[in-house]
Amino acid sequence: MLRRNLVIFLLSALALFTFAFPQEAASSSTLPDSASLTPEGSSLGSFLHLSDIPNDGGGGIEISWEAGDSLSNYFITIVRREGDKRKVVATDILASSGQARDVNSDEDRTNIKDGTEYYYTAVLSEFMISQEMIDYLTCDSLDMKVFTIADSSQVYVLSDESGPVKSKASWFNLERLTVLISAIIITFLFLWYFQLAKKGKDLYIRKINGLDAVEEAVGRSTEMGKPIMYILGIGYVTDIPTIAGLTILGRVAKKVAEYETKILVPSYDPVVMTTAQEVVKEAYTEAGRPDIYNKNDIMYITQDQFGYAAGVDGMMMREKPGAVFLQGLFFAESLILAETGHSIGAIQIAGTTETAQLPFFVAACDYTLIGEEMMAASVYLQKDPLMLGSIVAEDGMKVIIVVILVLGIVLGILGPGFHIGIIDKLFNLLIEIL
Amino acid sequence: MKIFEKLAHIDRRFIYILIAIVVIVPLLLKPKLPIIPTKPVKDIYEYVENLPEGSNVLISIDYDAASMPEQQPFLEALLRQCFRNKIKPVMIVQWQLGAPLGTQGLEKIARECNAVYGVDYINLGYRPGYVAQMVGLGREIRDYFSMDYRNVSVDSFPIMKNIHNYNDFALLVGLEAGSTYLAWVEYAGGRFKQKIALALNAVSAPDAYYFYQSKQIIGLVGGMKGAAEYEVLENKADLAVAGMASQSYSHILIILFIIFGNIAYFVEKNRKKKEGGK
Amino acid sequence: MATTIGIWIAAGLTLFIYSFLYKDNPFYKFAEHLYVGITAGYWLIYTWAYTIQPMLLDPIIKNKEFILIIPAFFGIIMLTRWFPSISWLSRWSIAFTVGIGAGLGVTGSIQGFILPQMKSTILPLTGFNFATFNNLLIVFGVITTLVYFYFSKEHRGVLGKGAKIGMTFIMIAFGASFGYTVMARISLLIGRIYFLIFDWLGSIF
Amino acid sequence: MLKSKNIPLAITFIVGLIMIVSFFIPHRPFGDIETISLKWYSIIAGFTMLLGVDSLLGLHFRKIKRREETWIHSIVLIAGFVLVVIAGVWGTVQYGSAFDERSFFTYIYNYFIVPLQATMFSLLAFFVASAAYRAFRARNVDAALLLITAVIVMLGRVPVGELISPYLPRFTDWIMEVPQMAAKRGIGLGIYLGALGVSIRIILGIERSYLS
Repeated sequence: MLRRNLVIFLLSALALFTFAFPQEAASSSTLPDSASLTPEGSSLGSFLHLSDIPNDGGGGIEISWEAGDSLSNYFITIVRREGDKRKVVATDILASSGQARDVNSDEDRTNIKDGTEYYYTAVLSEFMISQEMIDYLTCDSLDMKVFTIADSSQVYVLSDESGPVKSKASWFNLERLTVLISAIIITFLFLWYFQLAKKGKDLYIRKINGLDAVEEAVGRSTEMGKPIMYILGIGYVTDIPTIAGLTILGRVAKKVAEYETKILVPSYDPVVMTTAQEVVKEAYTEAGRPDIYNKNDIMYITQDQFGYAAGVDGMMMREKPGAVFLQGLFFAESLILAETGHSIGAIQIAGTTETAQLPFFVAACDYTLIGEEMMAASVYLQKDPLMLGSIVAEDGMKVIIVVILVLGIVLGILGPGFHIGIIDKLFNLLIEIL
Repeated sequence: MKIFEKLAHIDRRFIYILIAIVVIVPLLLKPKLPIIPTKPVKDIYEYVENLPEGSNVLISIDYDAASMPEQQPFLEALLRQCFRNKIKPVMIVQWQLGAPLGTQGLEKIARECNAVYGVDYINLGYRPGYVAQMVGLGREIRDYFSMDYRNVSVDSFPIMKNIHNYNDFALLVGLEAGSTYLAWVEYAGGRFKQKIALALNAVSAPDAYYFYQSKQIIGLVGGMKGAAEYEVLENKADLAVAGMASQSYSHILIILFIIFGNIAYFVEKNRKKKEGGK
Repeated sequence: MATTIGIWIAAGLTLFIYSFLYKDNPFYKFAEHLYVGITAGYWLIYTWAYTIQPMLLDPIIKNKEFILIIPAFFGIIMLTRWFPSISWLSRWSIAFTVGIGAGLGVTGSIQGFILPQMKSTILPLTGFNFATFNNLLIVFGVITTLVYFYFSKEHRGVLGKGAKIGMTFIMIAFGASFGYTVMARISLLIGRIYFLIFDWLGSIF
Repeated sequence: MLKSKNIPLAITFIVGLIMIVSFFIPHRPFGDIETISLKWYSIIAGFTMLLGVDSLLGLHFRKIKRREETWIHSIVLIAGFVLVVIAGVWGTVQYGSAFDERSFFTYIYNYFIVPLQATMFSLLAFFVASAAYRAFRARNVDAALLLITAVIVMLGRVPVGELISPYLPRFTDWIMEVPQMAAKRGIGLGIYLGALGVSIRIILGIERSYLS
């Protein structure tokens, strides 16, 4: 079994490493510091750096610039030119933020049309740009070649026009390549194990140690001549933990039939009750004791969370079961049930996927099936190929994850740890790929 | 060994009364617990304290009734501080279910500090939009908030005259019960360099701690304990400070229950073992 | 005036619910059923105000987005469950929603959780300091927890020890979640009792 | 033919596949399929809400008709439902939105739903207290470890913790940031792998329980 997982792992590791990403070298012209920036002084040059936003649905231009720290609290207003039409696309952006995006928003879908050429100019100002200045920037008489424009309050410095730039939509989002590869590997793993399970090849699932606690609990309870109580929680038939709870009920009922004692199943939902009655009846016939199956032992209490807890509590105090099973979907009411079960001295075996309730079950019950363990227990009992295949496939994925993490440790120690150049690069590559 | 036997089976209701007493008494007596403000909370307090008069603070309500005891006290303490320093809170809401709570807190403290609506503070209420709205606030707040929470145009209020985008807000304070703060930090902080302070429920506060270490947020208030620290800084002890006493004593009571219950359990087990078990 | 009545109603309902602590009684049942009824009505209005109207009716009426007929169609045939003879039609819309959910489930769990969590568990281990110790412990914890949930092989030998250590990590995580849940619920209790004492009784005396 | 299960299974397969494919293609029609499908999902969920409300009201009407033991409370439930719906409609008519501050609908939210919800949640504080005394036992090493960590975290998060020792809160922070983080991640990976498995089985039509 482990050998096959290793083969699968090598295949996936190979696929992951062949896709190294070329680093985009961003050339940039640094801005002269403010001292030399006098009205007649040197111009900003083609200050803005333009590119189409990659991996997007089009209609997006990335505008970035390098602002020297002396200019970090200046403001930048960006003017776009399309043919002879000019438009102010962004005002008063902090120079230190280093980038802005001119994109289509939900309201205005035609701001940027793919494939058309745009030219951008930056207007640098010490204070917020005035409204007249904004109007002036877009009027036709303005000649954009001039370096500085002054208005009543301050001097604005214009950069050269940079461009042209076109926006385009990309057909494949490169950033999500790793997700694609992982999805392919995982789906392949699932299908592989489904076929095996369907062909009847018995895939091995270890015995969940909670299950032999079931044997012991039912045995001890019958010695004391006490009934067994099985509580399915407040889930519905469509909830996965309730389905798993019903499977485990089948096993417990079969054991109870063999020991010829009584099993009580108080239910929260009528549909779950009828299903439970079917499961118990079938288990009793399987154990060869259909005669002692009593339909009324599986009864409906109420469909209200704490009302159900109070009802089951009362029954526990009256019937004093020797063993209590809490298997299914539980919320805050689980505490009342587990507490009363403990106070009457019953052996309690709990199981749920609700991570919020698990700590309380672990503290209050003798044995707890934690999340996935409950699923595995129901699969161990019922050997349904559908579930068997998926549990083993998930195990396969866990092997892949663990191996990649171990690889991370090795690279982590050698790369950053001992500063071995190439391993360091490999280490960062691994992080970037994920 | 009889008493362990009897005590192990005392009635559940007696314990309910005990926990109720341990919560009620400190609320009434308001004992002076030494609440020492920690650095992440002090950073927010000092930042707001040194803001120039008339600067605006954007407060986002991202919690609902279930986390009211942990968030409302901090909201009220922060608003008191703002009004005292003539700082103008602007309230917006990302979680609709929190809108009534935000409004309640704002109106209560505004009345207390007799602040004038539309001049000293304003409540813009809830608008859908989430991330798109956060980015939109970088350009013009009126794209998303053209009306206040009573559908009155914002331009009819003097406070909104020079408020356009993040540049006009000295600080963004997010009161968070869920993970909306991740979007605030990524968009408002990352893209528009907006200074951010966060108040989170006790459960999720540890997850946001590394934002504070990496300086992406200026400070972090965690649960009712953080709120109590802020009330101590604002030296107006209220729900959170009183609550912290009850919280401390309830925790101690539950811890004693666990310890005592286990002592009885182990004594019982040894007794059974000594008798060789029936 | 309305707020004082409101405070009395809220205080009454709070005491009705807490009466369950004494024993299950008609007062508790009254408050509980009222709660179920009111929240059902609240979410119906909420769904209308924030889903049906803004996403379906307004777009169709105002800006003629007739493509929304498709979800409306699937929504309406969902209601065929009321008529047993044609209730099989509702399976189509269940299939449609489950299809969307499953599609999002596949990409969402990989991109939203599995890859980022793996990425943040690959940590630099530089020098013998506290940070490296922590990083190593985190990666070791994640690995042993996964080993605990490994079902394809018997937990014996190295795998057995790994699972045992994994169990320790799980127990620490459960202990922390136990502590936080207790803290959050006690905060809520304090909030309720603060309301009863100061807002309610406070308004009388 | 129309009644057979193949059509729903085909719908699930096609819709699931489109969702997955459009995740990788940002270009025009595919790029915003995800946002559109989320909107459609909530529209259909809105209609499903009617089914839920109907089954709830139907259950309680039957209880009243058959004079079952708690039939009076069923009347209270239905009355509460009708009251809120009328308030919602009236609020929408009067203020343009039921959720407006001044509407009776918001009044019901503030003075009925908030107290009821907060009180229901706070009940757990009582149950935990009594379970702590009567049921939480360190019966094995694991349970002991759990209880000890719980005690440390509970002390570390309240001012009393700092009184005991200034290192306690820092130790609690360490527990939260290292061991607890690692285990939460491991458990989370397990759960999401399971969810991934369910999603794949549903799309491929292997898992059919939702159609029963």
